[in-house]
Amino acid sequence: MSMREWITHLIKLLFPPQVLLPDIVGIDIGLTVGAIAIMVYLTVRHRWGWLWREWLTTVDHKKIGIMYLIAALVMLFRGGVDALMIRTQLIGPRAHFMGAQQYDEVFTTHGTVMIFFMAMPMVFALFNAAVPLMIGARDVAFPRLNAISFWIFAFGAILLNISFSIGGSPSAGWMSYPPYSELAYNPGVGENYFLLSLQVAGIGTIATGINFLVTVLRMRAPGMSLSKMPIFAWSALITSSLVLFAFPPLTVALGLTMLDRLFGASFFTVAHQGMPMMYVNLFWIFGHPEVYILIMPAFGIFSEVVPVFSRKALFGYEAMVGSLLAISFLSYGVWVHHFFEMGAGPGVNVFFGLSTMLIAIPTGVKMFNWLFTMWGGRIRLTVPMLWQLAFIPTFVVGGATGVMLAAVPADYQYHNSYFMIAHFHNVIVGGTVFGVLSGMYYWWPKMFGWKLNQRQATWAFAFFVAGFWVTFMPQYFLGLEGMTRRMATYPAGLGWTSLNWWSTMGSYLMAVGFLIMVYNIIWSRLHPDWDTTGDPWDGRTLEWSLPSPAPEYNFARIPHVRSRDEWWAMKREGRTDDVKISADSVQPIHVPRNSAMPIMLAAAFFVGSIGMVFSWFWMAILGGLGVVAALAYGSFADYSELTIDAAHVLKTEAAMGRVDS
Amino acid sequence: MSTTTADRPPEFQDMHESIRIMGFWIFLSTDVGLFSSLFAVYAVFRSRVALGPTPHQLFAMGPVLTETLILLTSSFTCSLSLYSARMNRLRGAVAWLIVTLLLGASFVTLEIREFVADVTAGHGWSHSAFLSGFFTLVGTHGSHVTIGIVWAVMLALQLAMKGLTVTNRRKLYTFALYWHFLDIVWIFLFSVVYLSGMA
Amino acid sequence: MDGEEQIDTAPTGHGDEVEVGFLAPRIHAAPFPGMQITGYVLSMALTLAAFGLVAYHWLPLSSLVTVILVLAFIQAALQLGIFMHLREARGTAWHLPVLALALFVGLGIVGFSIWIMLFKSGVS
Amino acid sequence: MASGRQRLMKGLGLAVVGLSIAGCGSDYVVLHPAGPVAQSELHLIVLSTVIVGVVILLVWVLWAYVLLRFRDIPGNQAPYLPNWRHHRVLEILVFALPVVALIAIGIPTVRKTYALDHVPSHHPLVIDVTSLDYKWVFEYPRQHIATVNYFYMPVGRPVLFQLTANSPLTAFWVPNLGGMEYAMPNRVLPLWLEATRHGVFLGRNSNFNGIDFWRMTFEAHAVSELDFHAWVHRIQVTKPPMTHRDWRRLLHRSVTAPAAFSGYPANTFPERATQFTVKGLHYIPTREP
Ligand code: HEA
Ligand code: HEA
Ligand code: CUA
Ligand SMILES: [Cu+2]
Repeated sequence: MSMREWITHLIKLLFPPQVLLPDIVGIDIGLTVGAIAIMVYLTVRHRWGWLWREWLTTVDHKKIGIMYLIAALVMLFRGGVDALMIRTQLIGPRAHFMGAQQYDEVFTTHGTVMIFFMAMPMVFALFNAAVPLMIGARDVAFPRLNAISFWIFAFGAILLNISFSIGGSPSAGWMSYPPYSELAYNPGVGENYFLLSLQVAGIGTIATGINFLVTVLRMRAPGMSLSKMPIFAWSALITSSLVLFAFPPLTVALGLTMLDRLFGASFFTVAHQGMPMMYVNLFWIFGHPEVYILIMPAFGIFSEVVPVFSRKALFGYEAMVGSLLAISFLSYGVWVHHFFEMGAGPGVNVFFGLSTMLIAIPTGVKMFNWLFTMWGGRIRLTVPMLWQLAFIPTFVVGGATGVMLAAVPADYQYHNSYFMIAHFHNVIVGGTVFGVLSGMYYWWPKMFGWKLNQRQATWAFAFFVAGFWVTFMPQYFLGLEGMTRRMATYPAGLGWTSLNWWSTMGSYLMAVGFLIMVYNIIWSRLHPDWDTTGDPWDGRTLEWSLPSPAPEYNFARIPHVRSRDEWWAMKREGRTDDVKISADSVQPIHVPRNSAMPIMLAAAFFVGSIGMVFSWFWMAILGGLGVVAALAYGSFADYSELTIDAAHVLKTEAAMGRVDS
Repeated sequence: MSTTTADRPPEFQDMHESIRIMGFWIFLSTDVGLFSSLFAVYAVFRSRVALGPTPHQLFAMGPVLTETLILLTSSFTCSLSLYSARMNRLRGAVAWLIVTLLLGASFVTLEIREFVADVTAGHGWSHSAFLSGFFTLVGTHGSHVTIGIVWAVMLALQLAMKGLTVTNRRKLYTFALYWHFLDIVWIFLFSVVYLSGMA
Repeated sequence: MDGEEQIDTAPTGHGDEVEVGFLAPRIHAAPFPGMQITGYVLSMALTLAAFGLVAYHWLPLSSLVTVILVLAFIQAALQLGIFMHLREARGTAWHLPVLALALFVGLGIVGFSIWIMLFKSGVS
Repeated sequence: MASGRQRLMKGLGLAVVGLSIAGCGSDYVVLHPAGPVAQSELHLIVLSTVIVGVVILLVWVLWAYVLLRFRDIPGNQAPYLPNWRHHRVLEILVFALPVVALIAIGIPTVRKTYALDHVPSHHPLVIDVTSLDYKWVFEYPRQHIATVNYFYMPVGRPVLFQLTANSPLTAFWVPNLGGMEYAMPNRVLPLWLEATRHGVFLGRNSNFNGIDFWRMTFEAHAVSELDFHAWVHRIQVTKPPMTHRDWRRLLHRSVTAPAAFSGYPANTFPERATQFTVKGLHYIPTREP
């Protein structure tokens, strides 16, 4: 037996058909057990009150950011386990770790969880953690709405995740094309779960989009004109504007499918002249901007990380901003490249193929500008920078294969094949995931006050990146060998075996990387390396002028911004004392008061959604009334603020050594 | 705590409130996206009538005209409510608001009656893609109006309870934006759906 | 990006606010709601015109729909300008571009969808 | 100009040959075209690969160089330019480079997209294809025969496939012969392919439609014109016609073995798409054969 066969054999021994492999239900049981354990802990330690006051009702963007981060990491684990199950099933021909039905459920959840419940919240975590601080604001524009967004997202995620134990899981793929997703072919409640969880989470996402758009436009510190704004704030602004117009078409696509399924409408059914392709059209009007929603924040993060760890100003700031704008603008006009095969005719295909290719231009400008930023710098190989350095050579491959996909007749051969799977993991993992991980390591000290152990983090990085290449490069070739996506298994003799085997091994390497990352976090928490300076990386933007973590009110004194990279300039010009306050100039500070309304509102949404999923309409109505009640309560209670008095501010700042004497 | 400039509408004098108004505008623009998608669906499905009625057979001029006139008038009374508030006439503001919501309610009632008539005539939305698109587009607008009515009721109560506070002025202002926006959607509805269908 | 330096010293949420008056408000405290009445009359006229065109077949079918749409856009602009105080006060500078973008995207969605769904593939 | 392009095409041709001989085994169906459509698509694939390959290489080299030269290590002699933010020429260059590359990919993309939209023949062989849940039905309207999960086509003659579905959205893909096209309910979409060499080519549904999706394959047999007619004749003589019952059985969600029929009920293939759509999914033929 060759080594390869031997390993395959071993894995098959470890996981006999449909027995041992952690079933999705198993994951749910694990999550439930974990939740119960946490609850027991809270009860024993009498921490419920603390949890409620400090976290569940908080409207502080910093805490909301942390909650987003935790949720995103849990979902990364969940989507990652799905990925491992996919890859294990595909390790060799005719493998039967799962049945076809289960396989369909697994890839559907994998895609849905990763896109909507891992990548999006990860991005929002970093927006929340960093954007208000770097623009010199005390909070986002609508703090309570921010909490509503989070809780709505969280309950949406729960909704999708419980489907596996309660009622049945969706299995029509992450884009859930009709008529397959219609009642005639998909009679269970799984598809309802899919539709409602995305619908609910989508509402929260739109609210976040509005919130950050207004925050960036209206809450900047005096003096920080748009042209002095950090690029990450720019990327938050532009991502938000994409959210605003990408999500409504999704809402419509999902909503109409729901009307078909629950109320007998005829939008995308086969009978009564329904038109399934209209769903596809609407879905991708959303779907394409969505992938840029995922990548723009990563671009923003890299534009912060590169200058800091090259000790050099960003090259071509204006071009960086301009290219973000250009990408977002173009991304509204390319969606047909996901269905060139629908027969819309050469005119349509050529138009959308060329518009797709155009995106390579602004993206290329960004790639080169990062390289030029490093040129003539002094590159420090810290963990955030390592992720950035891995990103460049990786993303350029994924982007370039994207351009190959955009060449219409060529796409006739790539579409729905593993070539396409390879493309998008290449950009999503190599772009978005590398990006948000870079950002996580970068802002971690600011969020938590302690640093992650760099050596462990480097090992995690090495495994993950090596695993990435081993996993996804073979998939390009699988595509050229005619392997299509979503195959529950495949026969031998088509030449797919060894490439698939390597791909599977790669995913195990990524898993090792992820486990080290988790270990890294736990270990570093137990042996904290406190960040006492507030500026562990020798940063350039305003968040590093604050202590880590920042006090509740962020800035005791709002800075007056004079230049781009203001904190860097302060350090160069010896103005760092500007951030200190003097005892006689302290003002009381207003901060928004905690509110139970957001979590109640989201819970009402959840109840209503469960009612819809099972067609228990009394429950749906109950949930709807709950939503109205929560909104009314919020409206009548009026928005309330808490005033932190000057003495308290002074004491807090003094404790951090930030008072001028 | 904000600077007050005398010649600025009261809704904007408080920085928080002015930011909220901007947020509301942004929300309205996402609603533009929502309705555009529904209009796109309707436009594509318009001729897909299967065995059901065509637009020409389904629509009648009378009821649409009535509904339109009612809604336009409510838009006008809504603007009078805001006008009164700016003149610091609380009574007027509340009164015009109530007139607005009554007009809105009669609009919704008429619309529901139309729908019920269609359905009892055997033209339920499951009979063709066109009917599905029609009911959903018009119904989405109608449910927006309904939400607006609930909102107006709460707003009237708050005005009565707390008077013309800065916050209430802002709420009235955003409500007015919402209401006029629905009017704009209706303008496109009767033009694209009804009038083009009857032409 | 330079022009905006003057108008863009935005406030912070809770801090000391820097006041910049741009786009000073036009309407308020007029003793008589003249604007509102004008707007109402105009919108009534436009609406009745559109209905009249259809009811009395005043125009050939080909141009009818176009004319109706033009009337609709005019009326929408009226609503925005007169009733929605589009140009009023602070923040205007931001919601205008966002609305413009919304219009652009909205028209794109409708127009492109119709084009795509024509299925112009023509091998046969 | 023309000769330059010829030379380029020749070079590309060589590259293709090189790839197919040395690069990889015969499993690379996309890289082993058996007809003009796949051939033309392969040209574009190779051309775009070469062009983006150059770009990738450029970025990698620059990346490696920067990384090696500008590390923050003691004694690094490389220049340190903390405020170097702009360079007119460079900025124009990085803008122009992708533009040039995209023009080079874009022009053949446009040409081929239009070219592939027309059957280069007035008398193509017509095959009506219906995808049912987990099987493919091929009907030859001129020859009045029908097959399931396999079909024959003559080498050297364009074939016009008229694709539709009586099932969820599927996609018809024979990588050796050319790229895919959707087969969807309520609509008939045309796709033309041609085989220029003999062989049996594996085709499959490439668009997920349920649990047995991965088993929904078929075989395309490319044979000489003579053999094709012999085959048709054999089917016409030896096989029974498809009955109403047979058709209903095909409509079940199942995977079936290949089969052939001499004749088929009228209207199994929705020539009149409108009629089909009104009745919807479970269309029942009005006439027995
Ligand atoms: C983060 C997410 C992300 C990003 C950033 C991209 C970026 C791009 N994508 Fe990708 N894509 C996806 C996520 C993403 N994609 C997903 C999830 C799918 C499939 C969904 C599904 O079906 O399930 C998909 C599918 C997909 C398709 C459909 C394939 C099919 O279904 O048949 C196409 C086709 O055109 C495409 C093209 C592109 C292009 C041209 C880019 C460009 O933006 C890339 C631009 C970047 C570069 C080009 C690199 C840097 C540039 C230079 C160095 C300059 C010079 C370069 C050249 C001239 C080449 N993508
Ligand atoms: C953000 C988006 C995202 C991300 C990050 C990933 C990450 C990964 N994806 Fe995914 N993928 C999608 C989005 C994403 N994917 C989408 C949208 C689809 C299409 C779905 C559809 O067709 O509908 C898809 C489909 C898809 C397929 C095709 C399935 C098919 O069509 O049949 C495959 C196959 O290899 C795959 C693999 C992987 C792998 C190996 C990773 C890895 O990078 C994962 C790395 C993470 C980990 C490895 C964490 C591991 C967990 C542990 C370490 C825990 C170990 C503990 C125990 C085992 C108890 N993905
Ligand atoms: Cu390449 Cu065979
Ligand atoms: Cu895309």
